[in-house]
Amino acid sequence: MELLIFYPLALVSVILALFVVFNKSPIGSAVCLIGMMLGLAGVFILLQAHFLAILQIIVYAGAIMVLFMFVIMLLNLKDDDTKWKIRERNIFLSSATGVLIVGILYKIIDVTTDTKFDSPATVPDNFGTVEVVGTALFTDFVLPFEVASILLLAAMVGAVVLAKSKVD
Amino acid sequence: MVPLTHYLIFSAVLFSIGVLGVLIRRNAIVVFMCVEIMLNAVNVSLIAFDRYLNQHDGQIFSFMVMCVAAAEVSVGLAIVIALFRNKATVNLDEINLMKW
Amino acid sequence: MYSLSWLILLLPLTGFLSLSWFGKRFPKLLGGWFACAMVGGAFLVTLLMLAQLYSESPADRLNHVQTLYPWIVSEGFSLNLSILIDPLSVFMLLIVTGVGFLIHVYSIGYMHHDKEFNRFFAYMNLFIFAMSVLVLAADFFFLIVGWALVGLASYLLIGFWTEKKSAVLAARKAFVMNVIGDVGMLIAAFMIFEHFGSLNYVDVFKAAPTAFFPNDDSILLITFLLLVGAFAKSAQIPLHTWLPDAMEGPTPVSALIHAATMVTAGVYLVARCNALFTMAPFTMYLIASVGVITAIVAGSIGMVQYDIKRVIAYSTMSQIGFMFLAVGVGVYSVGMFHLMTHAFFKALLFLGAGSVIHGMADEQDIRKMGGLRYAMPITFITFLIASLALAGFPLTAGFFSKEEIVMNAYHGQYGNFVFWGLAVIAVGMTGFYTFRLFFYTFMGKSRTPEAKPHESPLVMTAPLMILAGLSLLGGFLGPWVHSFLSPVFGGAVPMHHDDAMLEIIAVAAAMGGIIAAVAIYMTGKDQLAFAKQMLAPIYEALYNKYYIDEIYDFLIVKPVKAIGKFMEERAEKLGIDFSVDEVGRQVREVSRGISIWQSGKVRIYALNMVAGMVTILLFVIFM
Amino acid sequence: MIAAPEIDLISLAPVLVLSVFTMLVMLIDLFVGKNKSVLVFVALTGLLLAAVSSFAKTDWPVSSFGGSYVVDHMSVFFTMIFCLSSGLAILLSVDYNKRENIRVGEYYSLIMFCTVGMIILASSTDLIMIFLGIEIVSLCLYVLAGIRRGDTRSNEAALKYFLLGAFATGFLLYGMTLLYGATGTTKLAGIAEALSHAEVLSQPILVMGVVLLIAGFGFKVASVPFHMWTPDVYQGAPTPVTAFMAVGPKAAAFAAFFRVFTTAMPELAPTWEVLLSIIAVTTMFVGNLGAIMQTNIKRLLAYSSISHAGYILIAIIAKGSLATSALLFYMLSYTFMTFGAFSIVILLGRAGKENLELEDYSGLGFKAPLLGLAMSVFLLSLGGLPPLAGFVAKFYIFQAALNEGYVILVVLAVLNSAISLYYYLKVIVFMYMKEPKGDFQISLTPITLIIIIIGLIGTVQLGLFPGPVISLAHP
Repeated sequence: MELLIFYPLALVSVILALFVVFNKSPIGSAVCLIGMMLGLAGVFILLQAHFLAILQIIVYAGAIMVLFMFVIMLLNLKDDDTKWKIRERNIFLSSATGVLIVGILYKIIDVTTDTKFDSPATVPDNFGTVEVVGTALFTDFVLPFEVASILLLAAMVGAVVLAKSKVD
Repeated sequence: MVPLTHYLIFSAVLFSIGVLGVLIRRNAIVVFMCVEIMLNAVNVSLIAFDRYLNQHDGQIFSFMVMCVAAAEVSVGLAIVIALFRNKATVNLDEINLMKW
Repeated sequence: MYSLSWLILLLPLTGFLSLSWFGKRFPKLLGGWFACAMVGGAFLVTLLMLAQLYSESPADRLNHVQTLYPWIVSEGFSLNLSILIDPLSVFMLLIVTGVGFLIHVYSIGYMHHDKEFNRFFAYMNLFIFAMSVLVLAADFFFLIVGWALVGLASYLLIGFWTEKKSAVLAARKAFVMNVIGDVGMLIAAFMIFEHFGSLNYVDVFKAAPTAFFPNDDSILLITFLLLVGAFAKSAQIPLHTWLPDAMEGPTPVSALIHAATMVTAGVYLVARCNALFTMAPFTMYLIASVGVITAIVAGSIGMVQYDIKRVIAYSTMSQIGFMFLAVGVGVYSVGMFHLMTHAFFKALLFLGAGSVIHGMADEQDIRKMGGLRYAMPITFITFLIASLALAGFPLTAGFFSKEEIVMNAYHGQYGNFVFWGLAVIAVGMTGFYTFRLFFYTFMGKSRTPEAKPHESPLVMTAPLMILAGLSLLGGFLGPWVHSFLSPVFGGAVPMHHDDAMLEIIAVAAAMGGIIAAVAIYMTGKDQLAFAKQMLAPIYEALYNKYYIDEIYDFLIVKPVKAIGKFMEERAEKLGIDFSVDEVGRQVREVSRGISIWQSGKVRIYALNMVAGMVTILLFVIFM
Repeated sequence: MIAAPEIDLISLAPVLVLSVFTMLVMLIDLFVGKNKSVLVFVALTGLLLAAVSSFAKTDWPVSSFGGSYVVDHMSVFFTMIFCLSSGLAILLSVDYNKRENIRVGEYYSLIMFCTVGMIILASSTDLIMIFLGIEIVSLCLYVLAGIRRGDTRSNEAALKYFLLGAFATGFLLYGMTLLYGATGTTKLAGIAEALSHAEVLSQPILVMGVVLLIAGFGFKVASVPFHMWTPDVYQGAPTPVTAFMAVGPKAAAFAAFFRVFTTAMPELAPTWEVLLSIIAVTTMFVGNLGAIMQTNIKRLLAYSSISHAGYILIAIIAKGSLATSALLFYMLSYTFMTFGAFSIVILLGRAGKENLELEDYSGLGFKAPLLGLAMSVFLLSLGGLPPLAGFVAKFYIFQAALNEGYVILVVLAVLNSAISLYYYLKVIVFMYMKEPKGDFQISLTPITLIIIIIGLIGTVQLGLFPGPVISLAHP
């Protein structure tokens, strides 16, 4: 039953991810990326990580991707500037890349199929709820949580320094 | 039930697509989106591991990953804007003032 | 008293630092005399050490290690800032500071016109300091430090005239060659540390006889690597090509570094590590063979050179070959004895050559000289003394030391007939090229009448006279040298072998070389008048001289020239020179490749990261 | 009822002090007028207090926050190095910022944020914390590299660093994830414990994880083949930032690298030892050979820093307590000599003309003998010539490796030291053997002089009398 939900979701996510890579316009890529993130949110729900699924939609698909869109619009990137094609002179490099990617994929699959986790543990009902995750966040992981605030502050300062208009 | 392996393969495939995108795209912003795909792929693994280990560490980790991703996006796009102001391009192949 | 020994290092270092720092503000001559005073002071302190050593019984003279403070201390290993006073180091220091002092004084006259006078003396003091570090080191680490420092000083001094392109190239070549040697020494030091757990001479040499079997693999490797350093520094085949080129430097530098002191460091190293080399008889044979081959090859090349300094440079290589032959056959103190006498007469030769060059307004081609005996009488006489000593004329310094070497090449511990025979041939060659040079330069008529040669000032000739005295009389110090150094070499005093036959043959070879030179170069067409005047009776009576000229030409000159040319072309151009240049070129190619790899494109960088990671991954999986 | 979390604020003292002062810098920046020099004092005070407060706990090692944060001799020593390097970087920037018109308030606070990140990085024993620490450091560096907004090179450096950095973060994160999945915990001690069971060790995803971690950390410490950003970014970033980048963040990355590999994965050592050995050797060779043909001093120093990463990797391979102290000593001496060299690079530059080509150094030894001498000392120390700090540092690392039996690795490293002398000497040759080109206008300000003197004292002192510092660095 879960397989029936997982496979379509996974397939859609992968296809959308490929569209991100192969789309000619940045806006198109961004839209596909949002779609992929929504797909992943579905996968998270399947894994009973409800809180993370919500965050995925709010933070990722919402805030982060809006920022992307905003910047693309701001810079007014046209298609012609962003068209990608296989570079004429570096076909060798590109094909080498392809081979490497296929190789790495093959190896990853080869390597990961042999693990001890064949079936999931039985988890309590409240697994992945806001309450449980929040409790963990504020007890065992309170230090990372606080440190993350420094990270965000630093990022904020940095972004302002770089992006504010030239007049001081 | 879905075996863990499937989630891991799914995550590996997404990760590889992200890597591929970074390698072949020339638009800095799209390259950056591909990095986001990679981070998302990692999140899938983290949460899948969590589910199968019956723990919450991985979810906290992926929470932090989202937080980092948000911070990175703000800084990264600021850098792109700063560059665009001076050079009016986001094409990575044209950004090679410094080499050799 | 021994604690004063630090002054030997400190004085030249002070000279170097203050001259390089305030050099511009020093009045010209003051800087030079200041540098001389520093070296002279070091010489006096060394004499003090000598006196102190003499106040003890011979057995107690060893292993006076002066520790300033422990430098690096960590688990299982410590490195102290310490120096070693023993007969060998004091003996070397006497030569380094003594001859060094004379050459410093000489340089005041020689470099008088140079506008970077003080920089020159700063480097000279740096060299004396470096050489003292090398000699005084109490462990292999500081030995290598000194080893590298003398290389640096030599680099700076060869390339002293930076505007001269050939000098800069020569300096670079010398540096590269010396680095090869340094790396060999370093690896040897690692191996020594691995085997003995220490780098101290005292510990290592004490443990050496029991740590290895003779001709053990590891002792062979250690001694061989040490030899790479020794050969590179002492310009032995195949690491010799830098020395002739090094003659691009100022002549006092050639006298000090490339004749008297630095180039003999290899001999000192073998003597110092005699405890290790004794355990490796095979290496001893190698040393003796390389030494004698170098003596022959360098001698033969020296016979056809026309640059006054290059002739002496090849002669130096040849004489160091003799020293290696001596230490190689196991008579270390004989090698050190020859090192000393060689320092005297070779420094004298170079300084004399410098005086000639000075007097001839920087002319170095001996074909353009001639007849200088009237213009430069003091130089003439001292040069003659040096030539006699170098050629091994009886009762001069070179005669005693070389005779002992030739005898020991046959009678010594590892000696045999082949070494002896080759050594005798080399002795003959020495006589020949020495007097060829001498006659070209001083005899006959001037070949460039427009030149106005003049005698050098006293500040230059005084050191010449002192060195001439030493070259004449230094040979009588032999017994003292042997007994003084014997504690370092396990108490052995080389026996005097009474083998009149061998002795006569050796002397005959030397004289034969001299006579051959006389016969060829005193009869040259341009020296006709002089030849007639000197040898007229014999000539008139016996030979038609034109006829004989041709016979000589066919029998001796042509083969000799051919051999010399062949050696020069094959052994030098195609040998190590080629490989050093090639390595340098390849390194630059690789470097350029790495730069181009850095294409400036982000995607290529990312691709490299992924490719690298996949490579690692595949490596791990298939390992 | 939720159990109260275990909070040990005293362990965190340096982080807290520094965070507070960082915010103070930002606040004061708003209220002072044109003259911003008070900010320097506030920032330096903060760094000093942070360094002092790292001794708040003395009964090392203290583990807190459920084993995710530790105060031990390594973290304290590294905190010292970080505070020192950030302090030097701030001092170094004072004149530079004036010259290049960089807004100082944000600049100083970013350097201090970065320092906070570095301290966290060096003190954390939890993968999540290490990840956050690396991200704080990286984000600040991205911004600092691009802080000369009007300069295209600076922008380009920032963008290159950022894109590749984010890419590498992906790998690092994936590696951590796999490690977590295989062992079921993010705490280093827990991972080590889990790995001591044989059945975990046989899992292939563990190998994947190790490789990805090597890639991620390898990027941060600039080891081959993940080094390619280094020359470009070092060249494009403002010079004080370059100096800072080459020292502090690199030391922090090495601290985390060292901790993760030696405390969490000693069981996997046979695997990663081989990998790191190969990487270390190629890093040294690429760094040193690449530097030979460089004509830009910043690129030359960048390649030199790559090769130094290779030497330091040997300390990780050697493991053990001697290796720890060797690593600490190396980073400290590296701080002195790198800042010294960069301070002179900055000194030679002027507004609008940075004078970064080697040609610009011609005749420096005559025009300004003291500067020439100082530069020579720093370069020779970087090249590892005795009796300077660089030599003793290399010596310790090599000895640590020798003790563990890595003879070939050490021999190759020594060979590389010999190669490296070539290009360091090349600069010195330019300074002393070429005729001066153009005019020098060196305006030696007191602040730069202080940095040069600090660098000189450190380089010479650590070289001649390493004893006291070594015993400090020794656990």
